[in-house]
Amino acid sequence: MSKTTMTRRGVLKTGAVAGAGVALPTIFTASSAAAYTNEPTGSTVKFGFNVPQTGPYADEGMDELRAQELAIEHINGMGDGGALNTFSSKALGGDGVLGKKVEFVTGDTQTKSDAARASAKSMIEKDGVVMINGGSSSGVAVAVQGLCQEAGIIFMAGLTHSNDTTGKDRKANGFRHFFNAYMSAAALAPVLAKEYGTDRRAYHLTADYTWGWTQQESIAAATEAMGWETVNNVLTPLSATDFSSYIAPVLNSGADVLVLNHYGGNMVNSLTNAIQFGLRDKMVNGKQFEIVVPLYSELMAAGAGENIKGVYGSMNWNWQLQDEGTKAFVQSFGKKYGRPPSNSAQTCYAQTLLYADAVARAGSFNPCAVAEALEGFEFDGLGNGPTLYRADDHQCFKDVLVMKGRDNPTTEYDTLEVVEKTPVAQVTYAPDHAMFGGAEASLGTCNPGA
Amino acid sequence: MGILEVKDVGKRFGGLQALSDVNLSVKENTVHAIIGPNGAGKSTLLNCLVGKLIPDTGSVMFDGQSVLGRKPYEINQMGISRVFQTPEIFADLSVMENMMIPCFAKRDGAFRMHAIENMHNEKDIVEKAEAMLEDMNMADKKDMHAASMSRGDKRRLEIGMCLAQEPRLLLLDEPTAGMARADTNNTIDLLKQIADERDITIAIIEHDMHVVFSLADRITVLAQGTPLVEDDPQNIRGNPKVREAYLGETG
Amino acid sequence: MLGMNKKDTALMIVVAILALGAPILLNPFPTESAMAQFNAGYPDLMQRFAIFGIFAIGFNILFGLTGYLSFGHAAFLGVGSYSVVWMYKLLDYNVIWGLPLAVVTAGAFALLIGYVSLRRSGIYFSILTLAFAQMSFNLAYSVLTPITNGETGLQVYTKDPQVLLGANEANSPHFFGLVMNSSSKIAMGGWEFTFNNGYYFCAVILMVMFYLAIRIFRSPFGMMLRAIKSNNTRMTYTGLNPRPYALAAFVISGMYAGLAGGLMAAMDPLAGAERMQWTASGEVVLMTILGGTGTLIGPVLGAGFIKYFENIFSKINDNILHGWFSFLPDGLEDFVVFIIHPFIGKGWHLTLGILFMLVVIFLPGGLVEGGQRLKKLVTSKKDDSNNTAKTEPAE
Amino acid sequence: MDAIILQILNGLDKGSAYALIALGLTLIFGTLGVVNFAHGALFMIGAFCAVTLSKILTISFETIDPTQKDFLGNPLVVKTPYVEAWFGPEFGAGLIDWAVPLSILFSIPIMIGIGFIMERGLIKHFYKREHADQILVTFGLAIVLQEVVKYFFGANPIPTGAPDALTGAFDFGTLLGFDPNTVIYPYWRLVYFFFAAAVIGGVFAFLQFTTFGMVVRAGMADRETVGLLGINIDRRFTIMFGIAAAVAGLAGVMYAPINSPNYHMGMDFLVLSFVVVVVGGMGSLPGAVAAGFLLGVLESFASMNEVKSLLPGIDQIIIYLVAIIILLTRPRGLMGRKGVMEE
Repeated sequence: MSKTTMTRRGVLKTGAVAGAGVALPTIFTASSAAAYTNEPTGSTVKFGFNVPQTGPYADEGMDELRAQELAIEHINGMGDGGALNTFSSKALGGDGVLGKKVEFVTGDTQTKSDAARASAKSMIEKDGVVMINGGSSSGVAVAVQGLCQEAGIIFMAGLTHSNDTTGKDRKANGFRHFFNAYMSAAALAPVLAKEYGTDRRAYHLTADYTWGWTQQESIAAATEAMGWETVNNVLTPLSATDFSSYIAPVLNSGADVLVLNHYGGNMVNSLTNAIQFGLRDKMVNGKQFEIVVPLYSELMAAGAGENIKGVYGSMNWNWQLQDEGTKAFVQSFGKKYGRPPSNSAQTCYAQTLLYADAVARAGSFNPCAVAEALEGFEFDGLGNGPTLYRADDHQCFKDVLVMKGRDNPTTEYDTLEVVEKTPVAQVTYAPDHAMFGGAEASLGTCNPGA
Repeated sequence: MGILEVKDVGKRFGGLQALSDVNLSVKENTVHAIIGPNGAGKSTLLNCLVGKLIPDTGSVMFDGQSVLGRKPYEINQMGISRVFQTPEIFADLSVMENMMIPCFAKRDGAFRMHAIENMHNEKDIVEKAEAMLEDMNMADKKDMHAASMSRGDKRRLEIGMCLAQEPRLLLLDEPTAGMARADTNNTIDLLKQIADERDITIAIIEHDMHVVFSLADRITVLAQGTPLVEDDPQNIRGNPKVREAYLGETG
Repeated sequence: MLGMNKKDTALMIVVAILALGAPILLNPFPTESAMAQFNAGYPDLMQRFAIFGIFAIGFNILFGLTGYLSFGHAAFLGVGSYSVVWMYKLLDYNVIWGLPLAVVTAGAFALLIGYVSLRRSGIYFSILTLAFAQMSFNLAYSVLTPITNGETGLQVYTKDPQVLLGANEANSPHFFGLVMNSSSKIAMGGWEFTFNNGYYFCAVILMVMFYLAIRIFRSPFGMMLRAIKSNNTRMTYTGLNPRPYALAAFVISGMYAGLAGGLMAAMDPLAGAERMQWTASGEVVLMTILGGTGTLIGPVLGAGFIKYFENIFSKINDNILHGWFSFLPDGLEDFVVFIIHPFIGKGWHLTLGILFMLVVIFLPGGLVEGGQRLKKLVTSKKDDSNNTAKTEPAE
Repeated sequence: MDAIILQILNGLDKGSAYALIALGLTLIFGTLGVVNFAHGALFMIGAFCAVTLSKILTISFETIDPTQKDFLGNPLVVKTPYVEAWFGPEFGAGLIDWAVPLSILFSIPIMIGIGFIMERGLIKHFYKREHADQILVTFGLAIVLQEVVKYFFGANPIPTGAPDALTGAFDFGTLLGFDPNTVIYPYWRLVYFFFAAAVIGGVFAFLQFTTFGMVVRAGMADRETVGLLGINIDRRFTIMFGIAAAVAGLAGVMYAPINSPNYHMGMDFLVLSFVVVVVGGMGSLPGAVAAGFLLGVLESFASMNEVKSLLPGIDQIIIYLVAIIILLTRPRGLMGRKGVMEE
């Protein structure tokens, strides 16, 4: 009989009482108490891939899932090994992790915190996973990260861009490879200043929820530092589909740049609407009117179609990069699925490899040992150049890409082009930065569960 | 002074003067019939008595109190019960439940939160409802689904439900409309019995002269929204004005 | 027993057995078998069965009895969750503070919304409730973020006051030391059963709430509510005021929803705004209709049905399918997987939609009618002339 | 002033989408008495008719261009649409460009067909069932329809542009004597507005001036009596359902360039369209149209910065707030008739 108590301080006594109440004096295979949640005992270990499979982000979730499956293949030594060949750490030998073959289970977050937690809980309680990876929104990431902290397993975040994930909501058991709103802003602002000048007046449309606010706060601060003026910031409902009534007043506001702090369907629609109103054809204050979308993704670019031509934004990674890690990953992914991976796929792929590698280096699946191995880990060869997993907030620091909608794409996949690789130094900030919860923010202590 | 006093009541719908200068006095413990051709305003008058409509002018007093401005359920609680043209019963409930509801309404008033009381503990209600079903000759149909009864039975149930509230005034709106002759006669007998045995006043709106003359102690003839004449049945029969306005038409 | 007739007592006993035995009953397949995918006996899902069961039972008291179709009950669910998490933040993790508060605040909200909405009936009432709930959701997600923590969901931070928090107290929800997320696992042969404190907490509350619902259904009050649905005119002309009856039913069902929302936060200390969205309100409507409107057990079955598909079917992926059909020849295996593929994993919505249609087309009385038909098949020899099962608000 | 004119234009534009959807929904409500939760899905299918046609028009043959490389380093596969090869690059490209307006023709028979199948195959069996059952079955159908679309087209929005000639914006302000660039409005949205007005006008004219329409209107007023007259109302109802589906579909087709269609856009509009119908008054066609425009305009005004700064978040709730106020002051919505859907 084994006891699992999800909290460290959890009162073991009551668990024991409840256990004794139902314990039958019959045959149960007694296993010794596990050292941590879901300690793998057999010849396999399970990872949980929790991605949106229904709802508006379903396609993004599918792409994440493709990358995760590929990562499992590579870890288990099948396929061409992908970026494992270029990865700076050589702890993984292509024979699984610590001699155990890796299996995975999948679940549907529905891009809702509740559903994501339900799915994650089922993975932890029913399937016995040691790590959960995936997701495509910050609300979900924060919710699942909190759950993993309580349950005592590791959360390797997927696509989550809000400052809060490794800011005020950072957790000892949670790790983020993806970049964040602050980094987007820090990378974009200098490029924008160079392209559009320092004398610009910006009008912000911001999705009215946590991610939107942190994105707006970050980009406003960064552009103002370059000399731009923020004319107005208008919050738009998440449920909005038609942005015409928010875009119509922009032209008369005296602004000459429109910043769309939107993601997913919101961004596709707001950008489409802005182009419909002919904003980019106008001259205001003697300057060409411009539009900026701080956070880009391949799927959004596909959804917005031709409207993204010439529009600047930022990305965590893009398949068009020419480093060895990227090439290896894109080749491997492209051969298997016939399409280049998206940046959310890449972050999930990298996260899965990073976790497995950390386990191998730590020599244990114990989340606290894994966390220790990840903290302060410096690596290269996964596509983002030299990267640091900072110990203070579990955020990866690496180069950030500034992207622009390509004028003449040759295929459906190269609608965006890499304008600049902003060096990591430029996007680094202090762990107690005010936008990241300030001095109050703390990881807490690592929780191994049982 | 009658139990129901209607004074100078008028009601207008847009351009149509449905009622004007209606005066009516229903004496206690009598059967008072209101007759008149179609469109004479009988139903409008009835609706003014039960609170469904509010007259533009005049007053309606029941037992010395005005009913105007009160909600239908309040007027009912004052002691006026209404039987509808097409039986209004709780079709989805059993016959017994149909009968218990008015018993509760009589005992507990318009609202009571008896959410976890047990039905079995409501002995007085059960007994009363059973007795009432017995009176209506429906004891054997107690557990039937009300919707599955014949129209005649539904009518009897509805009358029984009204009586279970022990009203002082029972209003009947063409209670035999659409009934076969046999059912009509049964209903007449039942109403006679009620009028004889109970301490109750009955006001009946009716089209069928057979019913009216079998039951009524007093008749008011309504024509074009205003009372033409009020008299005893035998005098009404001979009244030329009535013949002209109403009976003449039907022969 | 306990003021219930024989039939209800039997039903209550069945529910109690199902609720208490769920960890075993819902785990019929050995852990290592391929069918283990269909096991639902893990704490989170069982908790959800119980919680949404409570939600649907309460909803049914309004909809099943009075016929008023509310499209905004999720708002009360959300209010309940927020109440409980706020109590965690302000006092401590003992659910004893939050749960009563959840019931009370949800009741207060229901009183307010119900008082206004019940001025109208039919679809007008439905849209009024929908409008209130959508307003609550939209505001909770955005403007009210200081209270609700918006997108992220309300949760406990270390800097929260938690004034009652003792030194040795658990740092997760508990009931006087009974920690909700702690479980005992018992392995028996190839099976492993998880007995979770939180689940049993929910199960006991479910049983109490189910019992309460039986009493309400069978009470004079319950009869009045059915009378409203059956014939509002007769109700009024029998001297009864339908408004306070309907309002009382609305508030009671709102309190059930608040309790369910509170329990959600008691099992998992996070309250997300999404649980107030119209889709969540729609879900409980679907649960009730699917299970059998106006029946006692129906809503619980409907809740279980929908949550089962959401949690079990969404987790089946192609890998698992290939595992199941690996005994088939390669080409055939791929073909079978290809055929099933659209209905599982990301396609679980499709399966659910099809099942909604099948149930409502072939079983007009919902799952309960399915059960009755089965029963009838088994005992078909008996005379069934007085069978009025559909209209009788029995089991 | 210019801001107000702009928001009125926006409101009319949004309102025309609301009105079109609500019109179809009301037709179904009013004539058949069916609560159709799948109506949003019909709107979505309409939009995907446009997507499908532009996909069909861009069906391409592939040629390999060895001078260019694709992302794997293999020779690039260049796709040329067949229509460009058959009709010449110019005319072919023109066809592709005008895919959305062309799909109006393409969508009407499809939508009417879908409407017929839905009504004959499913809905007609639910006329006598409770509203709750109707909700469940049509909701199930809506899920199935959108999942089928998702299976073929994916979850991501699919950009479906307006013809080049109709992109860009029209400078309204200069006509009214404002400075240039103060009141500009996209051509396609103007097209949408006039298109919607034409469809609404068409439906009204059809109901007003044809015997068919007269019978249907009589049926909406009093179904039983019309049935008693021995008129085969069922067949007419089937046709009405087809028309309602076509109206929803057309609303969707023309909406495709405004916002890239995705598989769940129907659900986004579903709740809103119910609110519109109810605010307009159940069973009232003019009510549905009026409520559509009213809510559209109010929503636009609520999103003005001046209004938002006074009442933060008002644009999030305005529709619902207005619905509540209207329903409480006018028991049956703007123009509802007594007794429709009140039980």
